Amino acid sequence: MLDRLTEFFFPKQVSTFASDIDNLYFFIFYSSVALFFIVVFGMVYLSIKYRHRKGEELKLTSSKDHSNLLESLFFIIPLILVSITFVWGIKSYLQMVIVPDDAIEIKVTGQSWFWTFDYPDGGTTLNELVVPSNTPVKLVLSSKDVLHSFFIPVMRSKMDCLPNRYNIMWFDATKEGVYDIFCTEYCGTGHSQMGAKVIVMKPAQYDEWASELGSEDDDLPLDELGAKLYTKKACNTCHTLDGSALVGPSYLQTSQMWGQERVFDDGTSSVIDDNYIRSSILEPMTQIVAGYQGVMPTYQGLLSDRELDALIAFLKTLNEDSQI
Amino acid sequence: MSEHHITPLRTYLIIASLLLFLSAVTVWVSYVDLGPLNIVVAMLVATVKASLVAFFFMHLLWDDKKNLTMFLMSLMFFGIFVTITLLDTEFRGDLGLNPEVKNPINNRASFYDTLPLTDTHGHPVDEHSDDHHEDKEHH
Amino acid sequence: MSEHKKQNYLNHPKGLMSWILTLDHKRIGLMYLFSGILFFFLGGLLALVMRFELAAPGNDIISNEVYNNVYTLHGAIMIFLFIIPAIPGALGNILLPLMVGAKDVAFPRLNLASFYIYSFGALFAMYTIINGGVDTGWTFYTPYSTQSSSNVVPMTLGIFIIGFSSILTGLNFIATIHKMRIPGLTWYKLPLFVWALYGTSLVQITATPVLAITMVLLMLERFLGIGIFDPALGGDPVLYQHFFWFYSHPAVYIMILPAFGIISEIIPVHSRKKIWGYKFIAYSTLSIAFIGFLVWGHHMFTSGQSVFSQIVFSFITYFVGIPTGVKIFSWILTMYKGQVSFTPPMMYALSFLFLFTIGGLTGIFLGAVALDIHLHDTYFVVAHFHYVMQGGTIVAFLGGLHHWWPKSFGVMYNQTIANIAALGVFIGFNGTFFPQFLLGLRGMPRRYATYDEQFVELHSYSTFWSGILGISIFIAVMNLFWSFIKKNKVDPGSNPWGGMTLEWTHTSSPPHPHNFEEEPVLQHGPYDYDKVIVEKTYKK
Amino acid sequence: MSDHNPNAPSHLKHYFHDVNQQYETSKFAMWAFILTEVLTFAGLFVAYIVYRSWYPDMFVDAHKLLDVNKGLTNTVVLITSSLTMALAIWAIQKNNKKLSVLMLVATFVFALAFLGIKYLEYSHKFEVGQLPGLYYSYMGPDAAHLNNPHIFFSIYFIMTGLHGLHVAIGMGLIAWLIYSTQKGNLTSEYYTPMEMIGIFWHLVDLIWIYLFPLFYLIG
Repeated sequence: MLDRLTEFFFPKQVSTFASDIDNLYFFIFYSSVALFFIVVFGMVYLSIKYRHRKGEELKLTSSKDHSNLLESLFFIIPLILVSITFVWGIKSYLQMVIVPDDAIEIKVTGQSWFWTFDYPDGGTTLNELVVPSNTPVKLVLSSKDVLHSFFIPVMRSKMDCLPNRYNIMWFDATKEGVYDIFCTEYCGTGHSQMGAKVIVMKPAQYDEWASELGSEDDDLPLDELGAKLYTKKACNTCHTLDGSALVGPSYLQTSQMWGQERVFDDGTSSVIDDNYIRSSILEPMTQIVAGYQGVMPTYQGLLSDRELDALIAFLKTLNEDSQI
Repeated sequence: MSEHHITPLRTYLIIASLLLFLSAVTVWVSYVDLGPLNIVVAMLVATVKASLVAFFFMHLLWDDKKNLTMFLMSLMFFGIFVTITLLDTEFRGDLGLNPEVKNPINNRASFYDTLPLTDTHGHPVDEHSDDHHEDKEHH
Repeated sequence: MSEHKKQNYLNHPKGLMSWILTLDHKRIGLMYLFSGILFFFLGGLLALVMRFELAAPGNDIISNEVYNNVYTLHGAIMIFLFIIPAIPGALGNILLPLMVGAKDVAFPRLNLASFYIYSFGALFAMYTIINGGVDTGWTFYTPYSTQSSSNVVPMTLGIFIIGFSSILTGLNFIATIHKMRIPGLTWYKLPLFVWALYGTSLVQITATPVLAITMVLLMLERFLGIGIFDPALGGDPVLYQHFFWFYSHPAVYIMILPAFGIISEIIPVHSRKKIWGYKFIAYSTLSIAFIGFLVWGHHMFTSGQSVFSQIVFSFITYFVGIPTGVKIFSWILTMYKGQVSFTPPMMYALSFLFLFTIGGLTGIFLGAVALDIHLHDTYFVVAHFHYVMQGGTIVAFLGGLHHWWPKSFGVMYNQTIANIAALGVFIGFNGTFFPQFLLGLRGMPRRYATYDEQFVELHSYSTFWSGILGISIFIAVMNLFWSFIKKNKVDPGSNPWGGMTLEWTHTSSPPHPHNFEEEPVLQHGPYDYDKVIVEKTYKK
Repeated sequence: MSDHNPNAPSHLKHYFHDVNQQYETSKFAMWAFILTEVLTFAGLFVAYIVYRSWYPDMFVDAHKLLDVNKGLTNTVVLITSSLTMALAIWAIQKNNKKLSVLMLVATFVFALAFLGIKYLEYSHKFEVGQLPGLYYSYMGPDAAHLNNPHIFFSIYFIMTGLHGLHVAIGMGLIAWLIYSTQKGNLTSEYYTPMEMIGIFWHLVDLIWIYLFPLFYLIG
């Protein structure tokens, strides 16, 4: 019965300490429900039993206003329940703080509205954390601009990402699958879109994936790779393909104005061509299009040259598709 | 009619001279290098001076004890705020587990890299220029 | 005597100027009451806009930026413009001098000054709304609040000014309670509402200065880049959180202690029974006020604090729950062997007990660090603090309004409509916020304008019931104002519920401009229902 | 309504029983206000302590840029102004109006001297570039190696600035005191305002007693 209840209350238990936390939750839950029924039953019973019957005139009520036994009970029972909760809470908290030594270390960086993950052997992914199952994974969290918070509901763990300091979080995933990651510290306009996925693979699969992390897209043609990068590198969070402006200008509009002048917010302007796209991806702050906020983070080091060409090729294809 | 306690003039003068003397003491002690003890001694002397002012100049000694409790309460809450905040800031990355948590990422503010070196009067000093001494004669 | 009898604080000094420059604590209380209710409705409106936006995933009514402004303003207005200033300001000002037998508060001019400082600060908040809102969350966490281009400075300046108003009110109440009691009214004969106001005022004068200095430092951070809170300049955002929550956790006790006081007044009067464990309730008020200063770190369990401080905060947090538990059990046992009449104030008091118990117990979940790491900044926390703030403080405030309305205005409202509205508030509230516990457990983060498909069902329930809740609260308040209209004016007499504290037994309703004809002499304790029979002057 | 008994002294408010209750209430409320002042400065002292523990050597080196002599003279000036304030109250208790006004004027002058010295210190810092936050530009030989010295000067300017503001407010109150004592409103019967402002002034001195060693004498 307990596990049916767990499904109802909690997301899946994937990390090793998830079940321990759920049991702690149910311990507090059942003792609270018990206390709650005592309160509600006592309230309803007493107020109905001693209600002022119709026509009964006012009388002197009892002067019983304290009983040392009951008072000590009100004090001791909650005290016992609360101290058990505290000890259990701290025991499982220490489990979550002490990181096993053989953990794989992945660096997680939160930026305005997407996550980047740097793997031990050099590869980088955006919005996709790939981890092997049944091996401890240690995440070293930091942020590039404002506070973010890295939350994986199925692992029951969450830690803030601070711009000036590293924070540590670890988990040991037991079940393979794709699960949600949320940002839970308010970080601006795109806070609701700052989700990501954690993909738990078998260790063998993980090693194979990690080894060809850098080169898996060599055979893909440029514009196809660009289309894949459009979602993988979280460009879709701020730039749309259907012409409507979101946080940034729409890619369709950019590709339709290919070769024409585009005016920036400081009055200067430049022709839309390969170099303009390249420099606005690597140093977005230097060329903010008029009417838009300058919030785009730099992709310096997050995109290889081949990926930049792929994005530019993909942009050009938008113009041809729309004319057909 | 007013039965408020009138502090004799002598008390005021003694307390004032004590305060001045203690100020001199605390300055003199600061020149003696006692290492970490310096700050402790400075705070002790300051607390003695502060309590002199509070008890005599502010009449806490002869006033209704409620005022004294109010003043001590303020010091208590100040103490609570300091100690519990330091529980966090001093013990970060504790249990020796996560050294990364202790050290900051980029501690020095970025605008320092662009600041030119200056002389003790705050005028920028260009190391490579030779008219170094002229700056001094300007003022 | 008869001409004299008609003279009361509402009609005696006539003319607008007599209201604007009034020194009468009762009139200042009314001014707080009406401005408080105004801001309450404004905040409530913003809440309904949020709820209808969240009915379905995706931005269907408002965009992300607008949603961020709406939820920030909802939080800031409800907390800084309604709950903290208005409840102690309104009920406290009207009742405190009456309950201690004084003619007025210790410093009437300071009292009026504090109301005008409150309205001056509220002007800044209103300017922020007109000028495009502020989108940093009511907590103004740095470094976002130092970088955000929205009106952070006008809002923080407004809050800084409103802080002084609550400091001055706190000073006034402490001086009045200590020094203005009539002879014979010892501390253990004081009504428990006065104890609650004493605890609230102590917390107000001790915690609010730290909010003031935090807001000043935040403004200086934005203007001069002083680098204390901004990480890019060598500062530490977690230190800002320490400063902010050192005020804001005691602030939640500023919000809840007056509500405890109101409930300690309503239940004995409407069950005509001596309060159970008077000393326990009085001392637990003071112990909550004090322990409230030691536990602020449980708002920052996932912010990267040191493990040692998390353990200390979690340990002390559990000791705040114990005195509250003692209070709730004492209120329930007060009804033992009494004559309980289900009047609207009593209905609100009973629903307070129900809702606040849930709110308090869910706090125990959030106190355990291991669980809080999963539940922090999710909808579980949103549900918890709404159960405690709205289910606790606002339900108790509505109960207090219904309890002292006849005394303050000399008119009786329609009790059946009031009871129905109370039921509507109770059901609507549970419907709105209970699903949010489940949302939080399943990992729905806070402050999200759009969310995943998996949370739609619970959000739609919550939105549906929030409409019911909004309507019921509107009906409850309009029903009270309805009692002003000429044709249904009913004279409740000076003691409609048969209360035994000074404001019931020794003043007419509405009270005389100087409260008492001559200084009252204390004949019995505040809840001596076992010694004296006090007639109810209002027969339904 | 006979609460306005004719023989009550003029300054007794109708909602108080007697003069003593009014005096005790005002003094008690003043001490509650002192509590709020102490806690306002408590926030700044916590910022000082936390940043001193994070940047210990920067604090020690940065404090050498401050002028201890000016700090010491300011301490002496403030202590004497505290003394003259106490003597003013002593004089009015003895109903010696002339001496009381003289002492108040002396307190005012010392306060002015304090602000004057403060002005000198600040102008030197403005000229040299030791300014709070982003305006910091002093990279002299003795400060170029410092790590984020703008934080030290931010805390220095905020704490001494807020303290200076309180000194200025105190001066305004003392000026009002001089005016009303001269006019004869305050006598040995009724001098509560002077005592309240005296308590405020002593608090301002008390805060400086802590500021002086923390900033000037780190050593």
